[in-house]
Amino acid sequence: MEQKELQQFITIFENSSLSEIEITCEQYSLHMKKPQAHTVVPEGYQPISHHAGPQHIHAQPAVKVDSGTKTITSPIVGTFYRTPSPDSPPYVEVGDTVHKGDVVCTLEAMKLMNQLEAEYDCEIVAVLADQGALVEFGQPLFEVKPL
Amino acid sequence: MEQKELQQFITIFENSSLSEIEITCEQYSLHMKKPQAHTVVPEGYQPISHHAGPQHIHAQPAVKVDSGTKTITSPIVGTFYRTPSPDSPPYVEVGDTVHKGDVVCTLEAMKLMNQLEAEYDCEIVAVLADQGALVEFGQPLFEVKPL
Amino acid sequence: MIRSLLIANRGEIAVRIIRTCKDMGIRTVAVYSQADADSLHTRMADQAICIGPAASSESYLNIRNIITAACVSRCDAIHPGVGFLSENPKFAEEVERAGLVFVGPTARTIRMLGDKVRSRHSATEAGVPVTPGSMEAITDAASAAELAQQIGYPVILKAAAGGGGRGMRIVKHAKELPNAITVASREALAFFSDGTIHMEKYLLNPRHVEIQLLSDGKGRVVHLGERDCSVQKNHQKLIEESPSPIINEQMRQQMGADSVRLFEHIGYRGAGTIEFLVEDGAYWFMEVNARVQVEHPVSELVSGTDIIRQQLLIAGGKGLDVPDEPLQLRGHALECRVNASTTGTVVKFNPPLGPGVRVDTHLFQGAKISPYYDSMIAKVIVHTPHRQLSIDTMVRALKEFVIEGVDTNIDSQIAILLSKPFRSGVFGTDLYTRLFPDPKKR
Amino acid sequence: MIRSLLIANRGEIAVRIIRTCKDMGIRTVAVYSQADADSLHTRMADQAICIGPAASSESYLNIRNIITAACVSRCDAIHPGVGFLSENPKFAEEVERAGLVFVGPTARTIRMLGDKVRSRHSATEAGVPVTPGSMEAITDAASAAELAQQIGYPVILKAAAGGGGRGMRIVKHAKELPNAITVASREALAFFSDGTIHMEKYLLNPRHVEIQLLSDGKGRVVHLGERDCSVQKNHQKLIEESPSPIINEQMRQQMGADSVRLFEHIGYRGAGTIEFLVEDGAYWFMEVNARVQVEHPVSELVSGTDIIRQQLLIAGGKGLDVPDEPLQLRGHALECRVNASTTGTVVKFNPPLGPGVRVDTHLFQGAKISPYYDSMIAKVIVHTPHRQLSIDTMVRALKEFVIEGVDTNIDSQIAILLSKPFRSGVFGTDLYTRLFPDPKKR
Repeated sequence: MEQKELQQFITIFENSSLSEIEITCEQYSLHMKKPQAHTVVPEGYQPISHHAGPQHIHAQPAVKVDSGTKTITSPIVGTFYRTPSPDSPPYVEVGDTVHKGDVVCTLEAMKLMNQLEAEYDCEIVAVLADQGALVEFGQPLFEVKPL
Repeated sequence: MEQKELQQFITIFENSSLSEIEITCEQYSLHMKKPQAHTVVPEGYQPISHHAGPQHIHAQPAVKVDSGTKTITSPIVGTFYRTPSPDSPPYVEVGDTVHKGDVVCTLEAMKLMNQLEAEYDCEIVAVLADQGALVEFGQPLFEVKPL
Repeated sequence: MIRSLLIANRGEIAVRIIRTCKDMGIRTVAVYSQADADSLHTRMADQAICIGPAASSESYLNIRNIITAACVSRCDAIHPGVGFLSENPKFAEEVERAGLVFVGPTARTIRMLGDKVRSRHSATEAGVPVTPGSMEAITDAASAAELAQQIGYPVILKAAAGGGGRGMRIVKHAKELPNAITVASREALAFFSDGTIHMEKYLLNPRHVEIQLLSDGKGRVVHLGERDCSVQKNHQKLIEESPSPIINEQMRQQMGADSVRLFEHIGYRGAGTIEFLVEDGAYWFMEVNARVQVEHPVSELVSGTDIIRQQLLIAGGKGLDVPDEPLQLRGHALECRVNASTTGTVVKFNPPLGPGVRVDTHLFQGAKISPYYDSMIAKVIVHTPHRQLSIDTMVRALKEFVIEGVDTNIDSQIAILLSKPFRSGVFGTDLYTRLFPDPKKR
Repeated sequence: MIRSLLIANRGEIAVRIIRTCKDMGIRTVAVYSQADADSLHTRMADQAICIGPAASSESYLNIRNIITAACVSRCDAIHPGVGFLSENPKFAEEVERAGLVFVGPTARTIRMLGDKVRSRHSATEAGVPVTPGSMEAITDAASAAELAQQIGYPVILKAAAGGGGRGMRIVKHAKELPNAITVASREALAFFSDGTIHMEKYLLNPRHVEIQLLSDGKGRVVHLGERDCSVQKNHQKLIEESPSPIINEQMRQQMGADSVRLFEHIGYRGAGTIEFLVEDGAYWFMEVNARVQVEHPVSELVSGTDIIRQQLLIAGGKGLDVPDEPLQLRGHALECRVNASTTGTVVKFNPPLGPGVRVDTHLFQGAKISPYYDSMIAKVIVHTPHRQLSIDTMVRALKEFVIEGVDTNIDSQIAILLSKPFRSGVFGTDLYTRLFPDPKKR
């Protein structure tokens, strides 16, 4: 890495809103950090330092502010199915328009098949959960664009 | 990495607002960090929160930078006496000029009377310990002005 | 054998259960409400599943979500902890119906013991003394008045399905009785969906003493001695100890034998506690807690037994791991509950350490104390050769304990420990009120 | 009776002694070097006095400053802790000359036991087996060669005044002997100002087992069972446990009785340990540690006894507080030493908590690990019903332990605990070398 290059990188970093940066190339790796603004963040407990962490699947905020889309989240703990039965087509596909009351998926809980209905007219932008996966309370299942 | 290159890198880093930098190349790895101006001092243990704290008498720094005076500190743990015996006048008073080798006080330790001598010519500016008091190792006993 | 356990609880008890699971090589699945996403039990478990919003009724009491979480995460068993669903027979039933092991007694046992009238019947059948009074539900004011006359005022009315002071009324004079019956019954109906009440002799200032038991459910029952839980504030236990300073060896033997006989009689399975009231050298059966209790660590220390481990061994069909000879109890153990009196974030946390001290807690630097759940944030337990030393060691430990960011009851706990009546060992359940009289009531 | 105690030590042992003093209502005075001004023992004590600069030789080994500090701060007694001045007979003498109580044996006892040849004589007089070999100092190469022939190679040469591997030489063949004597003697002279050496049979892979004793100095001696300290790295103990997995009840009884007899014979006062080597079902006296030891907590847990408290009771003339009947040992206790391998500031510190776990440490968030002193920064001790459970509980505790800012040996301790030979209980003092062979020596 050349002097000039480094100076440029630092200037770029200084003018950014980042607090830290790490660059790794075949030739070099670069790690930069800005002094902290003085917040004393109380550090959390991390008791399992020698161990793989727990498999957290945190529920995401229900509204994505940046794109105008919303998410449909799971109201229960269950197993997520896109299809009414193994050999059926999915209730909905990306790009589909669904109306209020249309079933979008099945959530199995204690052998009961709970059909989740759309609460408003919308377009399916993305499917966020995997077929047959465990979904938690509050977990985003679909990204949708309200109509 | 060459000296000149390193010097340049250091100068660049010093002139930047960064607090830390790490560079790794095939030839070398470099990690720089600035002393933190606003160090987030990790807060200490205060186990006796419901209780009077311990009676700490911390040794003071030996040189008072602001006034050009110095301190004579205790080289041992002992009891501080300004006088050679109960009915004698003090070895030294504020304003006295003492010469190298003059006794300035007695420090009693294990029934031995240790006479502390001045290590250089000086004027006594202040007496910092009380008659008969416990003095710790390194505790300031006199503030003096070297002559 | 249990290989994978879902812990249907939160806070210190969930953390405590997870620790024993780690010792036993059992995989753990935590469940949490959205308010507990960053809490210690969700961090320590091998897997953590969100089961609902902050309100307990929709999360930690949500039977369907909890059981589904256990099934989907391939658990063999569910430990209910204390509180929440731990004494809910319907939950125990649903857990077993889903093909999972419920770590606790059978639903039938829980249901029977939850009914105060039926549990008193069982005690009497097993030859365990019960407080003088009604063995039957109160049906009409006239027969109730007759009964009260017989056992002598004051009497206490209690909800058959109740607990925690709800549906309770102390009656000092005959003329107050009819109205008290109406009110207590209505309150019982409101809180427990069951208006059944019964009547007992009211003891003015009894000691609260309980026997810890373990039963393999196949006929083997052992007791781990007694706990004295007489230091209470509004019926909430604050300080517990074992052995009790007012129980002599003869009474201990007798209470222990009575308790073992009752558990044998009802075919109890798992860990459980029989609560007694003690006054003037006599004791009376009060109720059975069909679960592990908050204060179980004091018995663990004097008996050298991990009660959670025994629960899991029993539930896994491995029976008890306690020696055949009568269990030796050693020394004296004392527990202080540390409760938060405000909510907020813990900005500094230094637990007491060193000889004789155990701390069970879900706190850490950065932990959030939310208003949704129980205010207990830590238990400090000490174990020493004798009571006076336990008290002094507890004072040392509590003074070492640093919790900043929320207010706690540590200072008032120290005041109790240092008080003359507590140190003497001679006091009743009114100790707290005597030490901290409510100025408004003066 | 001791009302005010100066602790002539630092680190975890100073903190541990202060805690017991608080439990006993004894005022504490800490001493500290300038490097330790902010350390935990200076913060926890009621008073703290700076006794010198960082170097131990001018602070923690500065007899005059320590005794003066005790006198001026009006202490009754001095506890030397472990290491530093704890086995220095001159210090014990000076403490008593200053009118203070030395918490430990008499200077005469310390001096006698510090001489390996004299202490072996005492053991033989008391009928305690010693390793075959020299009972006398080696005077010339010719008689040494004869003796070596008699006891059989390999033999080991040891400094009479020594310890910690210095002045030691293992001799495998007769031809190496003369040179080894010269070198060992010169090394002994350099390190201990005493060139006296003696010879013993060298055991190839023995176990290191020791008996913990308490004696009131008036004829009453009790033992608290044995500790197995066979897991060592360069003669430094890493893991200790009680009971030992290779000692049966008969051997325990015999070693205990032998140890008690030796302490009675020499009129020992205070807490002390007799170290033995064990191989093929036989044991041999090695030496007496005339002080409390780092690994004392494992004996505290199995015996239910606070050894520091007993030391203070004995030193204060109150005798032992242990029951008259033979002491019951309960369960299994295991200790892991946590050592720092780098220096620096501890930026994050979360000790393990919960059932069965005790932590003795001087660490806290912000503590500085300086290069001047011992690298041990914490001890984790667990107590459970049996060895396998102790190992699993220790693994859980070590995995919970968060120390950031300095490197530690926690990972290698976990590796030892999980290793097959350690779990089997069948291994010798070479375990560490077998698990972590030095690549350079291959």
